[in-house]
Amino acid sequence: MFKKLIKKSRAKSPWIMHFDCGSCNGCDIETLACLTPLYDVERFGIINVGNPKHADVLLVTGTVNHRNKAVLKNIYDQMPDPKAVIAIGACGLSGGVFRDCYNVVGGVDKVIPVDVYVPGCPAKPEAIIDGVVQALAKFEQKQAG
Amino acid sequence: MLTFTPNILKNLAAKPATRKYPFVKREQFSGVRGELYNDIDNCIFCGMCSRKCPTQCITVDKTAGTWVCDPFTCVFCGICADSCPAKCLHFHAEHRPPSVERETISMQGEPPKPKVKKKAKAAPAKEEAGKKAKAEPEEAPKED
Amino acid sequence: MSNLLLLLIVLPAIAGLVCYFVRSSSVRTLTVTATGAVLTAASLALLGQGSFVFEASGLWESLVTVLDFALLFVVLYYGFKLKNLLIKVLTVTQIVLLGFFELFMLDHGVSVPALMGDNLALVMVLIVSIIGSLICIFGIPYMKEHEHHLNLKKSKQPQFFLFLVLFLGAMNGLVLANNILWLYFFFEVTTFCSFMLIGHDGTEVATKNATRALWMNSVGGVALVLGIIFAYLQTGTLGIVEMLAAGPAAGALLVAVGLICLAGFVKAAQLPFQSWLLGAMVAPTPVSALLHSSTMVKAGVYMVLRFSPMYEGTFLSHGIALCGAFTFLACAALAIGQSNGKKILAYSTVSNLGLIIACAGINTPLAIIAAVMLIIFHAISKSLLFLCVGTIEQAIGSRDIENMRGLFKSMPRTAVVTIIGILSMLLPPFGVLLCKWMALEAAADHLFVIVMLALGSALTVVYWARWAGLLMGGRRIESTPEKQPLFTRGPLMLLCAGALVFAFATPFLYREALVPMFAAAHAASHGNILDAATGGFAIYPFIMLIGVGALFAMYRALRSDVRRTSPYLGGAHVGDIEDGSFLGPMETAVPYQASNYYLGEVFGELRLTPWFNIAAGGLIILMLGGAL
Amino acid sequence: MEGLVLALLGIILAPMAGGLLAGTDRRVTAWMQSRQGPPILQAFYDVFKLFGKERLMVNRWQVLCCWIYLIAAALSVGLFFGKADLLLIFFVQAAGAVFLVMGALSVKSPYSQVGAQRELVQILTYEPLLILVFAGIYLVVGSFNVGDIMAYDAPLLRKLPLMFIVLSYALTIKLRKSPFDFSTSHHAHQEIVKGVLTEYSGPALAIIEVAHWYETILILAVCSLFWATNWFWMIVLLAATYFAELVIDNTMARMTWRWMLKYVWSIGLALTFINFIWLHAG
Amino acid sequence: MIPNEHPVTAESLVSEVMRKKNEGYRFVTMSSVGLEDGTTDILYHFDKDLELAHLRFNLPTGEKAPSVSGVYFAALLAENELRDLAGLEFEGLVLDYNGTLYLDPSVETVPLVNNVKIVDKKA
Amino acid sequence: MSNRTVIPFGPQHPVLPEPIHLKLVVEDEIVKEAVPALGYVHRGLEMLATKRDYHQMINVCERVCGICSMIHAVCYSQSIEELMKIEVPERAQFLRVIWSELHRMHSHLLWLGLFADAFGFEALFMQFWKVRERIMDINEATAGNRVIVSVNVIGGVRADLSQEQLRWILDELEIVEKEVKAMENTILNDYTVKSRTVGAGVMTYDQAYELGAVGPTGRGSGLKSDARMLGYGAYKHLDFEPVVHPDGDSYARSWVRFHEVYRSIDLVRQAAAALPEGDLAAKVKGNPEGEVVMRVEQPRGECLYYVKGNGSKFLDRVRIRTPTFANIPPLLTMVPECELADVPVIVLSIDPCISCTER
Ligand code: SF4
Ligand code: SF4
Ligand code: SF4
Ligand code: SF4
Ligand code: SF4
Ligand code: SF4
Ligand code: SF4
Ligand code: SF4
Repeated sequence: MFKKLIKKSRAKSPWIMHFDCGSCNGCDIETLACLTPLYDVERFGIINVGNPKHADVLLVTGTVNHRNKAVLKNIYDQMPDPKAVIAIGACGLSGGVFRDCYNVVGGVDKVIPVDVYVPGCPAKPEAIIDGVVQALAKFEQKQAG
Repeated sequence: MLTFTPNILKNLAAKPATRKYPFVKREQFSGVRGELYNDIDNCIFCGMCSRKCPTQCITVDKTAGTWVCDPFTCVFCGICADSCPAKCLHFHAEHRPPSVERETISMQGEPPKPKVKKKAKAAPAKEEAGKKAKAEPEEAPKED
Repeated sequence: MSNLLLLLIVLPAIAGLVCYFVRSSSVRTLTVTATGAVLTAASLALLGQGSFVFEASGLWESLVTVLDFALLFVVLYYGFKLKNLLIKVLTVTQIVLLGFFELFMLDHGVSVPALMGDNLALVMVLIVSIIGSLICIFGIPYMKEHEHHLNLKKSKQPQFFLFLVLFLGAMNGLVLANNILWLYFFFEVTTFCSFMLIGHDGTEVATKNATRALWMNSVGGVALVLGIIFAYLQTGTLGIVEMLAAGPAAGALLVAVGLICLAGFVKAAQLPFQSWLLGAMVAPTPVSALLHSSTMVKAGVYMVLRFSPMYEGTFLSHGIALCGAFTFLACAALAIGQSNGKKILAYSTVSNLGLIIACAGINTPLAIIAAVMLIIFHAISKSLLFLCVGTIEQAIGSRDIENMRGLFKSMPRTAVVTIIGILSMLLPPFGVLLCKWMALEAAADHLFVIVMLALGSALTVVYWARWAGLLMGGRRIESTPEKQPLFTRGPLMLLCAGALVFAFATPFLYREALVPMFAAAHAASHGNILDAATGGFAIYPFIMLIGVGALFAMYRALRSDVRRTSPYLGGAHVGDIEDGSFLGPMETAVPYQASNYYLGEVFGELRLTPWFNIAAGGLIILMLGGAL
Repeated sequence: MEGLVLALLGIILAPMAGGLLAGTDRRVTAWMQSRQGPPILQAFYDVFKLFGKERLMVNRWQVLCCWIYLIAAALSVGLFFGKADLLLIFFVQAAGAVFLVMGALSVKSPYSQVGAQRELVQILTYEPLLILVFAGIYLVVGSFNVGDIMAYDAPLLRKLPLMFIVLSYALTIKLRKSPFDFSTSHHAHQEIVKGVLTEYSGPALAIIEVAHWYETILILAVCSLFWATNWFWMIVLLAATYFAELVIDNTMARMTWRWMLKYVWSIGLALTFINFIWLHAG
Repeated sequence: MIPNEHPVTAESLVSEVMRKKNEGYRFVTMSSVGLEDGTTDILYHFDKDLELAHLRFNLPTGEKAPSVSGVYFAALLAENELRDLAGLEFEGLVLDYNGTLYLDPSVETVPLVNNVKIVDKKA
Repeated sequence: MSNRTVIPFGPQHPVLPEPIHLKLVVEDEIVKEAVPALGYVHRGLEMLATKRDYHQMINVCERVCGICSMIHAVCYSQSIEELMKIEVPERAQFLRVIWSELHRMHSHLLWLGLFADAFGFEALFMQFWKVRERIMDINEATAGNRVIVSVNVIGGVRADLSQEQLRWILDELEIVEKEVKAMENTILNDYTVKSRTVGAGVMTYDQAYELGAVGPTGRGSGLKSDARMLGYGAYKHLDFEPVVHPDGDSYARSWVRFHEVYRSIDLVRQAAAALPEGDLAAKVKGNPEGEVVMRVEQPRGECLYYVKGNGSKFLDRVRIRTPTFANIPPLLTMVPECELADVPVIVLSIDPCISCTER
């Protein structure tokens, strides 16, 4: 019973944390916009938390550069299981327009495992919402498997 | 103090401004650069898009007749579509849906005429691999 | 009976002399330990016998008078030696007044019982004998270590233990005295002992602070002599019991009582006399522990409490309540600004004594019981805490609480004992808090008193909670168990156990011992109010659930399926997960550093003390003036 | 016996009420911000989810402290419903609050440390106010006992209107609402991250959340004493009070604790004195 | 060549910058551009009432430039940036990040200069 | 034992939308020392000038920052246009102004929201962002993307505004103006807001000038400097007066930005009224050669591009001095001796944009 409740709750209360890994702000503000009245992801029980220890879903925007890759790893490690990672925007997916730059690692999945990729430059709030929904579906899969 | 009260009371009385996405999808504005796709039937494999693309995420193989784009690198700037001489690149207004693994858009088309028709290999096309289309020889790209 | 009294009062003096003259350390250890055991046994036996009144022979009476003058002259000698005018003047005043009183006023024909033991006195004897002895025993290894640090050529321990043990006897005498002149004598002995002990280390600060303690307590002495003379003139008796029998006082007698209370204030280091007790911190820790918990300051509150029936319902009573409450509040505020562990303890002591005195001033049966219980619980917890700080200081070389961060890691046992000690000062189900509860209930009718108590108790929470909190943390390192001598660990453990056991015994103590004792003695008709107000602790088993809950919480905490992680440092943490260091500017690792807020701009000692002293002085003048 | 039953009932029902209230709070707040907001049961989803997460801790003291916080909070609610003594209830509650602080202090994290210090300042601010409110109630009713207070035959609000305002300061602080959400806030965007809660996660965080519900209920229960003569008006009073809290939360910036200490103490004490003198005069 | 620019030398640089300051110019920023011959041009941009003025300083390879952060505090960020991106060193920088302003040790070559290895950053 | 606490403020920190790190040393929450560590957003995109041709570079420059991307593109295009002596059609210049001012508006509204968030006023944050969505809709409907609009090309613009679109924009701006007006009393006069912003992070006129503060940060200290006064693009045809406030504290800076929203609405109206007919873009032939310094006014202040071309389609050097880069030294002097709680307020008061600072 309790297990079922927890499972149900998990899908209804994904707390997100956003980390900017060197983005141009485009994807960040679209992520932030998801919280605001027009998109209001709190409808899905999503809360934007500021601290990896409270987060279920990590939203990463930006190219991942050499200085912040360690930070990204640290943050990921401080999240309690079960957790999911969503990479947002061309930068987070591959480095985007900056992928040839010397300081760009290029893609979140080079540092931590990524569950959902949300393309766009920037990804639209709707796309980000879709991404979170997919991440939740993945939670369920992980539990089943 | 409390100067914001009228605003919140007004909000309380009015309907929330929230758009009910994804349950209700509002109509997109026309001209929005959502998902990029290629009318592969019309593509002449000139490679202009791949040269102009600021992220260099398009690969065009003229001989094999493939057009491959990395949607995870594309920044949806629309330069390719603007510069495409065949005007076969378009954007859906809907954004490209997120995915759970890496993807590429690879499309198999009819390579331009001058070359001898090759057996097109069945590329692992995610997007529907285009039906073989006839490309006009006159529209073959001019090289600098 | 008389043998027991002899044991309690005279034996310590003899034991002290043995320590002084036989310079062997093993004899000293034996003497101190044995004296402690005997005192404990004797005090328990005395308790078993219940209340009594004891007439001493005339010989004793004369002996006390002679010793009294002798002591005053010794003090005068020190006044000259220290070239301190205040001490000289105050002592001469006492000699003159007392001489005049003995020669011209006192009717030597009428004799009063010299000693008596009622419930209050017996409780005090228990505290002095048991807790005092434990502290003395703790002192044995402590002083060895202490002198080791100082590299003394010739041990000064014989002298140290002379006064330490003598102190216990004097305290027992003080609380058992019925003849008020005897009380005065023992009062002076404690003054003198504390002077010697504070100055023990002989450093410049020690001498200075000892001198301050001496002159301030001499002020108390003068007030006491005056009080005695006035009281005698009004009542015609020297017996405390006889005076109390006369019931609530008025007019000049009230002034006399006020003066005696003033003497108590000085002893109890109430504002504005707190500085001597703070200065006493320079002495070795056992001395501080003794002064703060079971002796000296408790003598002060004892006197105020002792005379409480005489000022019941008078303006003086309100004044005393206000003074006490003000000290409670002010010292709690001062403690906030401190990071020196011993100073925090000192301010907390003064603050709690203020609470006791406020209770005495509120002067309802409930308040009086609260006061007595506070004396007991405070003595246990405070002595424990002093011993803890002493132990920690000897181990880490600092008494600054900031240096005790994560102490659990290196000294797990001491840290836990300290935490328990601190919690016993502020949380339910421990006794100190219950007394505070009773005090607040009793004070609810007094607007200013309750406001000050409310603010003060919140301040108290702040300085205790942060100290306890910072001791925690760190992983327990199994490979280096803490080693301590038996005589260090023994008293710590016993006192800690005492704090825990007494917490659980509170309702029993309240219902079975104190209510009948004081409610009856005070005003029997008030008994039912007591039960109504505190629910007679009927609810107590329920709060005890906190204790049970704590056990459960401990069980949860020890369950092992926890993944450890480093603290959150903005993702910049580097190195070991225990370290708490992060990668700062210029690729350098920045070590963890944190600190409590001491709010120097509000709670700074130098800033606040003058104002508090002025206010407290004003209150005392109001209190005495109101009595007129 | 009846007391015991009521107490148990309180302990069981309070978190349910607290969770529902938290959900409603979030919903109404969202409406005030022109958002749709989460489902009413959201608070429960959150807590259940947290219970299902991995235990990730810096040290074991935290676990100890959060459990004691919960137990103390639950007990204080139980004591209230069991009609015990107000001051005692308050002390038990304070014990929990102290453990919350100590848990935060036990971790080598500057955020948690700063949060703990701020929490202490908050305790320092509201504790005396609460004691004074209780003293005010005592002056009117002549008892600290909840049962006696409920039995009093006129609404206390009439005699202690200013003390109700004083209580509402304590309520705002306890609810961690603007302008007093310093030590930890319901929103992530705070300079000290989550303050005292920074280092808690998963089940431990759930425990703290439930304890917070208990505390909310406790202090609302104290509010309800101000109109205990009539169920209807009691509920109206509570609803109005809570709504006022929401309005305040949504129309004020977060202030600083220095400001709070100055402002709340001076206003609180002034109101107390006026109300007490008025009581004496009246 | 940009309008309103003046060449300066290593000796005159600081005093020229000082003069700009005394004339009431606001410091805008510095730019650098590598030249064919391997030397680097450093441009100092100033502004007064929306008029730009520039100083051009040619820094030979391997030499240190004098820092102007003592004159204009704001120059410290620009100089540290050039230290990172173009590998230029400045003498007397008020707060010297020594090549760690932007770059992590894992970036091994000077970004705007081809094939030049970054040497021990922390030294 | 010192009673100091060292706080690693960032790189990941909820108050910072972007990763930077400040080592804060505080004593009783008074900041005694603040040392920044940068490089968490540095990508090194200036170097792409040697790997992408000068047309493609425009899309890179747009992504220096996703907030005022339009204006970066304008500045870059103007640099190239100046090097290559390209005459940009009037209509294109006016359209650039319209989109630029729309960007300024959404940037300021975004900032006002974040600023409200910095002092814990969540409802106000929500309200500003709700209004902002109207501007985002305008962007999306007219330029095809919400944030990075990509309408600039060398020589002009790629997209046009039809008459109905213009009318719709003006109608929307009407609403925006009304809704923003409804918040004026709160952000500028509310007691709690003012007690957090007034006197926080004071910078005098002289300091501002000496440290080279730009944009609203400088104008909040009474510095009457705004690159739009240069009259680049179509600004020379428009009636424009910069918004200035003399106080130099966080309040003054928010006052300036708040009023600039009105000013931008006004500019869009003027531009829409004066929008001439004509081509969208001039033809571009050849490659840029030579050096140029170009300045434009971004929401955060003056932005400067230094571009050097060598006659090939790749550029020798593109150097971008963004406004926040200029505003960081002022910030470093504002933070010490403030309260910890004021750190977010003060940091945000310069409207920092780290992605542009570090590029
Ligand atoms: S994907 Fe585009 S919008 Fe997002 S951060 Fe990268 S460049 Fe900016
Ligand atoms: S025809 Fe268009 S899509 Fe096909 S290669 Fe040429 S530019 Fe690309
Ligand atoms: S996506 Fe393909 S075409 Fe584009 S850069 Fe990568 S390999 Fe080249
Ligand atoms: S939209 Fe832009 S980035 Fe995407 S493929 Fe076309 S040119 Fe390349
Ligand atoms: S180029 Fe023109 S005709 Fe060819 S597919 Fe595209 S739109 Fe159709
Ligand atoms: S003419 Fe040459 S350079 Fe121009 S687009 Fe065609 S192939 Fe490219
Ligand atoms: S965490 Fe709270 S304050 Fe921050 S953006 Fe979200 S809702 Fe607003
Ligand atoms: S200052 Fe920031 S917001 Fe403005 S253009 Fe630069 S990067 Fe963008």
